[in-house]
Amino acid sequence: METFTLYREHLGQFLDVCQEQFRVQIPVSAGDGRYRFSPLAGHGVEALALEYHRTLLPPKKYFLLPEETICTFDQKGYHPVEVAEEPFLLFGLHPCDLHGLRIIDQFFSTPYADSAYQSRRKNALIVGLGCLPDDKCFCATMNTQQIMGGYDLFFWDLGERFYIQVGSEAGHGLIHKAREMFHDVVDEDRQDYLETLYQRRHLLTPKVDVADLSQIMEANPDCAVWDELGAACFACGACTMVCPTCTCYDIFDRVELDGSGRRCRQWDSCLFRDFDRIAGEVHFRSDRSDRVKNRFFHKEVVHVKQHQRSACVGCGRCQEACPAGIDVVSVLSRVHASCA
Amino acid sequence: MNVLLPLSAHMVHHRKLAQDVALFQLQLDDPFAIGPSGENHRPGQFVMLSVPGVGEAPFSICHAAHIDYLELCIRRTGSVTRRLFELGENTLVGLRGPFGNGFPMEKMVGKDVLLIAGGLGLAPLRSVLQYVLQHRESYGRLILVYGMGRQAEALFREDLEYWIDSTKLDVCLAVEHPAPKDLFPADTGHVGMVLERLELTADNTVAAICGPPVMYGPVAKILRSKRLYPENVFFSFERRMECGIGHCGHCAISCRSTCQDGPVFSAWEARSLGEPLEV
Amino acid sequence: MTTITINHLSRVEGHGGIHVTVGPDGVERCEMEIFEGSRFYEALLLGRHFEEVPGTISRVCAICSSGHTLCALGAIEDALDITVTPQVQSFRDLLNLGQFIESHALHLFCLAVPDYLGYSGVLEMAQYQPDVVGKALELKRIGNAIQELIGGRAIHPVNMTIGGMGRIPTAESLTALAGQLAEGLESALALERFIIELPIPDCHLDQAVYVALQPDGSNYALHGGMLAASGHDPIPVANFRQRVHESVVSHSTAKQSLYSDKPFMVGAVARMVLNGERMSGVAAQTRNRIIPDRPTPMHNNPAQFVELVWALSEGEKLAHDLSLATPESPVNTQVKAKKSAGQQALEVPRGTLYHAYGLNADGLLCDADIITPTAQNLANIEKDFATTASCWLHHAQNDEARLKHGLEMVARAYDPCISCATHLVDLTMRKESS
Amino acid sequence: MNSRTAQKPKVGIFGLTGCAGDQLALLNAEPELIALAGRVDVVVFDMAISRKEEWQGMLDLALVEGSVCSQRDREELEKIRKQSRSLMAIGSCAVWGGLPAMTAHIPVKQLNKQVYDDGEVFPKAMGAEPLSSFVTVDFSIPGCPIEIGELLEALAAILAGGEPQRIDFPVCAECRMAEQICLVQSQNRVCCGPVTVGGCKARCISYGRPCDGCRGPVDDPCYDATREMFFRHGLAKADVVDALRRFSTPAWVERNLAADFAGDPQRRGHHRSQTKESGT
Ligand SMILES: Cc1cc2nc3c(=O)[nH]c(=O)nc-3n(C[C@H](O)[C@H](O)[C@H](O)COP(=O)(O)OP(=O)(O)OC[C@H]3O[C@@H](n4cnc5c(N)ncnc54)[C@H](O)[C@@H]3O)c2cc1C
Ligand code: SF4
Ligand code: SF4
Ligand code: SF4
Repeated sequence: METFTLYREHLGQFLDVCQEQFRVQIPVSAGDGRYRFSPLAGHGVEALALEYHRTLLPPKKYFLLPEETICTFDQKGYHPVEVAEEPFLLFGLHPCDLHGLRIIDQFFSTPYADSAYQSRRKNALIVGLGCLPDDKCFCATMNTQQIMGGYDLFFWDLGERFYIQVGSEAGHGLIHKAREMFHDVVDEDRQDYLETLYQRRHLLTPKVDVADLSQIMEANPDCAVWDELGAACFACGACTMVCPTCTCYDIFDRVELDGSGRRCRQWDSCLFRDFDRIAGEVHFRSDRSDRVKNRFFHKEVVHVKQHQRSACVGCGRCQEACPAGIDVVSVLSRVHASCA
Repeated sequence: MNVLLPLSAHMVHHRKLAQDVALFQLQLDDPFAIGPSGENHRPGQFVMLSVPGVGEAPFSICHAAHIDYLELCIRRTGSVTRRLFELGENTLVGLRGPFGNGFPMEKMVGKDVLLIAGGLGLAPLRSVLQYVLQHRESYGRLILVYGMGRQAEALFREDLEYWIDSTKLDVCLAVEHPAPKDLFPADTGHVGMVLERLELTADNTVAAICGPPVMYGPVAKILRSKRLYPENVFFSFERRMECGIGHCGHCAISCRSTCQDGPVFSAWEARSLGEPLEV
Repeated sequence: MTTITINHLSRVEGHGGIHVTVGPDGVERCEMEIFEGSRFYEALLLGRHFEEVPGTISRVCAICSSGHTLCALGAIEDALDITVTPQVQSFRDLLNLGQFIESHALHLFCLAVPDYLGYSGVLEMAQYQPDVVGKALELKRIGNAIQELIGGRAIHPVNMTIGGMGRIPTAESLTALAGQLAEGLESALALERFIIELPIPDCHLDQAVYVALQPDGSNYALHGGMLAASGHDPIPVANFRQRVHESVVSHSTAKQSLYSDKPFMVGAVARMVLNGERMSGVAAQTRNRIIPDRPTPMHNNPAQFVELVWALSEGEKLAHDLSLATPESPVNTQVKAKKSAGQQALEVPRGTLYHAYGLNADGLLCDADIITPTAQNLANIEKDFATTASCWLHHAQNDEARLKHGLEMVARAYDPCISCATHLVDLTMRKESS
Repeated sequence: MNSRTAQKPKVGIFGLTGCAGDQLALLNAEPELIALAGRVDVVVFDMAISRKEEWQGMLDLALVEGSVCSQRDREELEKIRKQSRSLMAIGSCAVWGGLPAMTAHIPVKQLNKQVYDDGEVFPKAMGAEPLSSFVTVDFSIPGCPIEIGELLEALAAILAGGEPQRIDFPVCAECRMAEQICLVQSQNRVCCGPVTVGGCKARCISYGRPCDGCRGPVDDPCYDATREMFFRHGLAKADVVDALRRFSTPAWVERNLAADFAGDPQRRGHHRSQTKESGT
């Protein structure tokens, strides 16, 4: 793999170079220890929060917009909308988010490609960033602490310099736009990189045992945990909004007074009451506990059946977002404990 | 191509079939468009039909591929369907599809075909029936069991008359509330009672079922008692659908999307998805 | 005896009607009947935490929602000895100006003027006077834009909190607002001719006892520590209760107030009479051209126009200054509850608004007293109804339509909250044998 | 409402007891109002048009604002219902009873005494009730005041022959979508977001203050879990109950449930289309 180093003081310059070609998005502080991806243009390099652990919303917000227009309609028929072809660069995705992106990349390419998602995705350059966990991260539990590929560049913070892995031709091109800022990797850089990995590895230990989890869940669908969760959860959908791999959406028409309008889609959640409603007010999961359970089953059983991996990437967002304080790790461990 | 973009189509004709049920004939504006044209679908597939400003909903194509327009048999229940009934001929609608797997016509080749319809469930099964009639020599016996509350609710009356008279298939009607002026010979009761008395060759019969969900459990039970193989019994399922391409999440049953992997599932599959069917 | 009843005032705030009873000796009774269902706002505040008060009380009235919010905030801050920073105060002043612009533009052009000119409403007027209506709506939009930007919502603002405010608007948005206000001022000035030519009817009304807050400084302003009244010495606002008495009348869910036992009037014309001299610049010029020497309540509408001009120019200055100021962090000091009482008086579009609250040691409301401008005006409105009705009696052509029209005009002039539309309908006459 | 008929659909806009905020919100949206006037015939608009004579005949749609606070309101409402094919409740007062319904647990007599000191009041007051307590409501647009965009979209949808978009998610969902920081978590504030129906894009939270619940309860409110959550954050029960009682737990919830939050309420106030006859 092609590797380089970049001195910290050149990062801003490098991002400026990137800005010439791309709308650069960086993690910035939102106050109160929270972060969000925002345009570099509106903030300046000083705002770049390299120390962030997780953003309020995952990078999916750039690809599957919270609300977007699918097509327009009028008396003449339905008309496509152009997705803005503005290239952009997402700087600073942690491995868990890169995993998340991979999962939804795949999801939105089968069985049909989602054209809006794909064209935004095609226009994006992704720069990863190495990280250290906080108390809510559980990537080591979900096995997403490491990522090989799925990025154009990946930055490891070695203190006064970054160790940079190039993951694609586009990433290579980016480096060569400002080649003079980058240095070839020497032995010492490699040593420091490995040292960083070593240190990080010791902070990243699995939080709970999830061995056989899918099998346990499937074998024990009536686990008492689901009823307890059904009582604690208010089905506000916060967890699904912030989840990097939740992709459900709702389609509806927004009409103007002249009868023309837009067909829109908006993030939806399997926790909402009308999610599965069909004509005649029939629901398939009318109990809140069924809905919560469905969410966990989808991540931990269904997705594993389909793709041999859990759809949870351990980013800790849902736990952070949940006003009711429901914490995935403890849910998983309690479910797991039913087979102890 | 954007699969979520409906193709413009026009309503050619619609006519009442029963109280709150009508047959709609639709035609794509662009005859060369790749979309639901009336010819390019498998029996049991459905389309997403849009009414501008109101929304979109899934409907089964109710005929086999043979005509140059699309026929949908629709019951008025909610917003989209209510509006459809108000629309005049030649109004603009949108169409996407066809979607879904449809009934496995290949699996039925050489076998007896048993169609069990409850109420509106006749719509998708009519496409299977027409398909079998079109390829009559490839299939064994063809039996239609059609249940309804009252004969006044019977759909596709001309078809029924023709089918009843025809020697190409057997038709058994089950009517829960008979009335003196009823036109068709029928059993009194629900489809289960008709099924009970049918002589079926257990290892050579394929069943296709569509109707209200309450019908599925009892029918599955009877078919099991008749020793049909669960992998030869096919149910068409109904779930909320919005995208039709397995993305929006609404129709998921366990790890399958009803819109893409279904709506037709064998009794075995359905049960493995957690549907409470006894097979 | 004849009773003339106007059953239903098709109006903005609540439902009201008018009863006039004429006996052999002349006009016997004139009542402004308010049959708005009672919502018991004062009572439903009791026992609630002080933080809930502004958001609750704003729901008394949509058009005055910013005024109620500001007044409630002030009264509670008074009780808790909180002084907001000058920057926050400036934002609040701007919010109030936004409300003045919106409310005056709405009442003047959409609700009052169509009747002067014989249109059924603003929609009809728009067909004949598109230019005037267009400009008026532009002004109204500016008023709303201010309330949206500063208050977070045009109706029932959310951005003002006890001790501070939630989000400080960006400098760009304030600069843009100042620009809008400057344009609005141009449009308003272009409407001056139209206002001057309005046929203000002569209803033979007297000058009222006018009451308004006296600004602390030398400029025209909407708050002040003293209460001025024509023919009386100013008193500190805190002594207000010694002069103004409220009473419950059986024909109305609104209370009526008297100033030193006399009906009185608050609102734009009262401010103009008592404080108009303090205006400067374009507003002063407009005032000189429009307001007569001895304005009667009928001149409330032109006075609103002067205030509209004033608020636009004042707002522009304020928005401009705020756009240059360094934004303070949106202050919301940790507010400590204590047993206390506080009050606030504020000039809002229809007159002086009073809020007074008592809090217990837990910060729960144990006392609430709210006096709205319309309630203060009611007695005077009825007095003017009586004048109008007697004049009508002595007039040669005393048909009911005429009286109805006269009474409507009077009610409309006051811009009462219960009848922002003041289109009086449905005249029924009952002959009762006495 | 059938937009195909040659005549423009007739619409009436009425106000019962309330602050008129919803009519004002409509009046504030002039360009849209003018567009609306091109599509429908606004026969009655209490706030903006004089009612020259008592209006007769059928309306296609009546928009009614405010709650029912007096016998007079009730009669007026019943009259409106009789004369309109569809009825839409606009604003939280009309949909849920709104803030005035907050006192529903206090006897009217006591309120009368507090405010009017036993003075005789006209007309006889009664506790505030939503429209659906007395008549069938076809569509509901909550909000205090309504989000004007939501109303216009609903009207456009009805004109197009459809139904207003049905919102089944709480304010929290929109709060997350807008990347706000949760005030319960960060500031220990009582926030009604979890039980309040979304549609305002978490307006108040975006101004740094908790949701007051002005849009009324979500379809499936989870009062128990919400209360538990606040208790875990160390907030007093009374504060929580008070906050929830303002808009999110309107009068009928308390009455139906007897005690505070004994369970989840049944859904009322959202009488939807199934109440309409379905004949051709
Ligand atoms: C595969 C399939 C085939 C169907 N075939 C037919 C048919 O041939 N004839 C027929 O009359 N009906 C059929 N239905 C049912 C039909 O889709 C619903 O009656 C229809 O969606 C009701 O829409 P509405 O807007 O009138 O109802 P509303 O209650 O207003 O529903 C609003 C929206 O919810 C969704 N929705 C509601 N009910 C259903 C449902 N049952 N299934 C999926 N989505 C739903 C739709 O997006 C709909 O637009 C079929 C359903 C499925 C899943
Ligand atoms: S819902 Fe709110 S805005 Fe509407 S009338 Fe009631 S208090 Fe006013
Ligand atoms: S509780 Fe309030 S602040 Fe927290 S997420 Fe919900 S709406 Fe937002
Ligand atoms: S956040 Fe809550 S109180 Fe604020 S507007 Fe939305 S629903 Fe109303």
